[in-house]
Amino acid sequence: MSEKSLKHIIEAVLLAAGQPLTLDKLLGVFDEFDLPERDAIRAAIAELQEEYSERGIELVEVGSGYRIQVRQNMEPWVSRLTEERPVRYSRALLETLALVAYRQPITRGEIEDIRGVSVSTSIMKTLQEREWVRIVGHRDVPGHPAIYGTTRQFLDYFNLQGLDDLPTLMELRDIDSINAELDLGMPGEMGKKLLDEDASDEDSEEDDGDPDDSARAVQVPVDSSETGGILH
Amino acid sequence: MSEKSLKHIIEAVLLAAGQPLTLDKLLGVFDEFDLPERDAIRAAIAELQEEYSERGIELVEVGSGYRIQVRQNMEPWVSRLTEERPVRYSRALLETLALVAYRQPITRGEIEDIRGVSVSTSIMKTLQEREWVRIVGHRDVPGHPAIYGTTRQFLDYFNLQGLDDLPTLMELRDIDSINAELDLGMPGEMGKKLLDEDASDEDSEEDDGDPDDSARAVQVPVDSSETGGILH
Amino acid sequence: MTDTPLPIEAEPQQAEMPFAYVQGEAVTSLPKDLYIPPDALEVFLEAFEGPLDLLLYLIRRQNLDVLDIPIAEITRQYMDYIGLMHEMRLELAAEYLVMAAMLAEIKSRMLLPRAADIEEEDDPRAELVRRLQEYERYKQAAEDIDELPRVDRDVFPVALEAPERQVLSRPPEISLQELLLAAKAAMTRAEMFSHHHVQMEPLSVRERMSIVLERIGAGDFIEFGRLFAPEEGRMGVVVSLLAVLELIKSSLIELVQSEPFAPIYIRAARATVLDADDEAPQAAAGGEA
Repeated sequence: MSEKSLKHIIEAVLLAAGQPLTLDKLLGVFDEFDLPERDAIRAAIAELQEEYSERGIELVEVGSGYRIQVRQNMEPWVSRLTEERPVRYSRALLETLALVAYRQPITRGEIEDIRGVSVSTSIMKTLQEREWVRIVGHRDVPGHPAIYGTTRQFLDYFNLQGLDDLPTLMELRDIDSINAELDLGMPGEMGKKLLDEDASDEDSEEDDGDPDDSARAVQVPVDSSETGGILH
Repeated sequence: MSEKSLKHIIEAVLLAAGQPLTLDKLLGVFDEFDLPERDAIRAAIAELQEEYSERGIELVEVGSGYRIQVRQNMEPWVSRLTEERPVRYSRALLETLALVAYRQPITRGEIEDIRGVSVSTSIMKTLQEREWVRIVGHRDVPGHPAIYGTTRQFLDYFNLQGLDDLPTLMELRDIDSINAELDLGMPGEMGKKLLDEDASDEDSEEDDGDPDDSARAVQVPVDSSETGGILH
Repeated sequence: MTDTPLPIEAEPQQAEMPFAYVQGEAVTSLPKDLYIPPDALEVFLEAFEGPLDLLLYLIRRQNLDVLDIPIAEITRQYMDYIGLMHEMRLELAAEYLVMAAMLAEIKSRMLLPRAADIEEEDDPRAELVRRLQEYERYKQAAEDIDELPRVDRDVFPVALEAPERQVLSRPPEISLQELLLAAKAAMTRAEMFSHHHVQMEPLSVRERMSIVLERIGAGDFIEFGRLFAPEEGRMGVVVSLLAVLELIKSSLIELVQSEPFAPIYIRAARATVLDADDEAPQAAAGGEA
C-alpha cells in the first residue's frame, strides 16, 4: 500500500466514522493481509495534521481516539448554519462536573461538602444522561453511596485527551502564611498588591504548570515559602 | 476576505453541516458586511473539487446542494469500520454442537431425545454453514433422517488433533468447572487438571496470553479503561 | 475596615453578578434602609450557589484576601443578607443558616483574649478559610471547564456520507470451554431421562464412524481393508474396526462378501444412498416435537 493512499484511507475513515477512532480501530479497517505498521499510521496522522494546519479543520486526539473536527476559529461561520444556540450549562452543573473531574472518584456527599450546598438529583441525572459522568462504584459505608467518575465521552466533549489536560487548579494557601507575612511588616504592600491584582482579574491564573497538582489532594497545604510567589 | 480563507471556510462549513448545502445556504454563513460573490464561492468549490481529486473524499453536487462525501472506492475500509460485533451463539446451538461432537454420527432426532427439546432447523443450518458439522449419511429408517458428524474445520477451530483430545464423557461429568486453558493433547492429565481447578478460580487464568485463545473467546473483554482515566 | 463596598466596576470579576436589576438599574449593593422588591432579592439570591459563594462574593467585593478575612465585618454583612432574606420571607436554604452559626462562632472565638504563650493555637478562621479556598478553586475550575473548546459550540466533529456500507458480520466465536460446559449440561440433563443409555465409547470410535460413513457416502462399495491405515498402528486399526462394528449395529452400513474369503466390501445402508443429497424429507421428519 502506498503511503499516499494510507494517508487518504485514514482521512476518509476518520471523516466517515462520526466518532473518535483509536489506533487499534484504525488498524482494524485494513485487510488483515495488508496491515500497515502502527508507526505508519501514526506517521500518516502526523502528515494529515501538518496538512490541516493551514486549514479550517484539524485532526486531534481526544479521550477515545483520533478525530477530525472543524476548528474553533471557524465557529462564526459554522454557527450561522443553524439557528440553535449551543446549550449553556448552569454554574451548579459545571461546579459539580468540575468536582467529579478533579476529585474523582467522589460521592455526592463529598461534592456537597465542598460546594456547601446540596446537589440536586436532576444535576446528577443530567450529567449521567450526557454520559459525562458515571457511577464507578459504591463506597463501603452505610448507605453505600454511589461513587462518580468522568467518562471518555466527557474528555471527547471537552476536547481533552486525558484528565491531565484539564486546566490547572488554583493553589491553596495556608492561613499561617499570611500571618507570617504580617509579622514581617509587609501587610501594606501586600494589600496594595492584592488590590492591583484583583483589578486586573488575574487571581485565577495560578498556572504553575505542576501537573501533579490536580492529582494532589486539595487538603495538602501549600508550603508557605511558595505563597509569596503566588502573590506575585 | 482572502480567497484562501474563503475556500477553507466553505470546506469547514460543508464538513460541519452534515447535510448538503445550496449556494444560498453557503452564502448565508457569511457576515452580511463581508459577503462573497456567488462566483467566488463557485470558484472555491471548484478548487476544493480539484484538491480532493486525488483523495478519498469528494465534493459533489447532489439534489439538495453541495456535499463532501467519502468516495465509493473507500468502501472496503469504511465497511470494515462498521463490522458488527459478533453476537453469541445460543445455548441450544452449543449443546447441539457438543452432542454432535460427542455422539456422532447422530441424527437430529437423537439430539432432540438427549436434549429433551426440539432442535431448530436453523441451528443445524448454522452449524453446517460454519462448516463445523456436516451430513455424513442418512439413517435407513422411515424418513431417512440425516446423520451428522463434525468436520476437520471443527477440530482446527478448537485446535484439536482429534476428538480424543476432548475430555471423555466420564471426565466431563465429574468436573465442576472446565478451565479455558485446557492442556490439549493430553487428555489424561487434562482431566486431572480440570478436576483440580475449582469453579471459583475459573476466571483467574483467562487472560494469560495465549493469543489464539483470547481471539477465540466469546466474551469480548470489556474495555476496563473506559473510565476515561481516573486521576492517578 | 471600610464599610463602603468598592464600586463594582473596579472588579471585573464580579461585574457579571450584580445583585439584581431594579427598573433597569443594576443593584450592586444592598441599600440598608431601602425597600427592595422581593423578586429582585430572589434574583440576587439565585445568583449564588450557596453560602460559600455568597461569602466569597462579600470578600471579593471588598478586595479582601481570603486568608485574612475581617470576620466581624464579614459576619455582619452576611447577617444582613440573611436578615433580609428572612424579612422577605424567602425560603432560606438551611445551609445559609448553618454558615451564619459558624461565622458567629468564629467571631466569638476571635474575641476571646489569646495568651501570648499559646500562639500556636489555630486561627479560628482556618477551617472557614480552607473551605472558602477549596470551594473557590472548583468554582474557578468550573469556569475554566466552561471555557474549554466544546463540541458543537466551538469545535465540530465531522461525519461524512460514506459509500453504502456492506454490513459485514463476523460469526460468533466459541471457546472450547464453552463447548465442554454445553456438553456437560446436555449430558447431565440427558441422565435425568432414565431410558437413555448414554454410552461411553472412546470418542475416537465415534469420530471414525463419521469418517467411515463419509467415505462411503457416495454409495460406492469400499473394500473393507482400505478403511484401515497401517500407519495408524494397532490402536488405529482397532478404532476402525470398532467403528465399523458400531456402524453395522446401527444399520448404517452393510457388509457385502460375494463368496467366502473374497474381499469384504462395505457400503452405506440402502436408504443412505437414496437420500444422499436430499434434505427435504428429514426436515419434515425431523420431529419438531
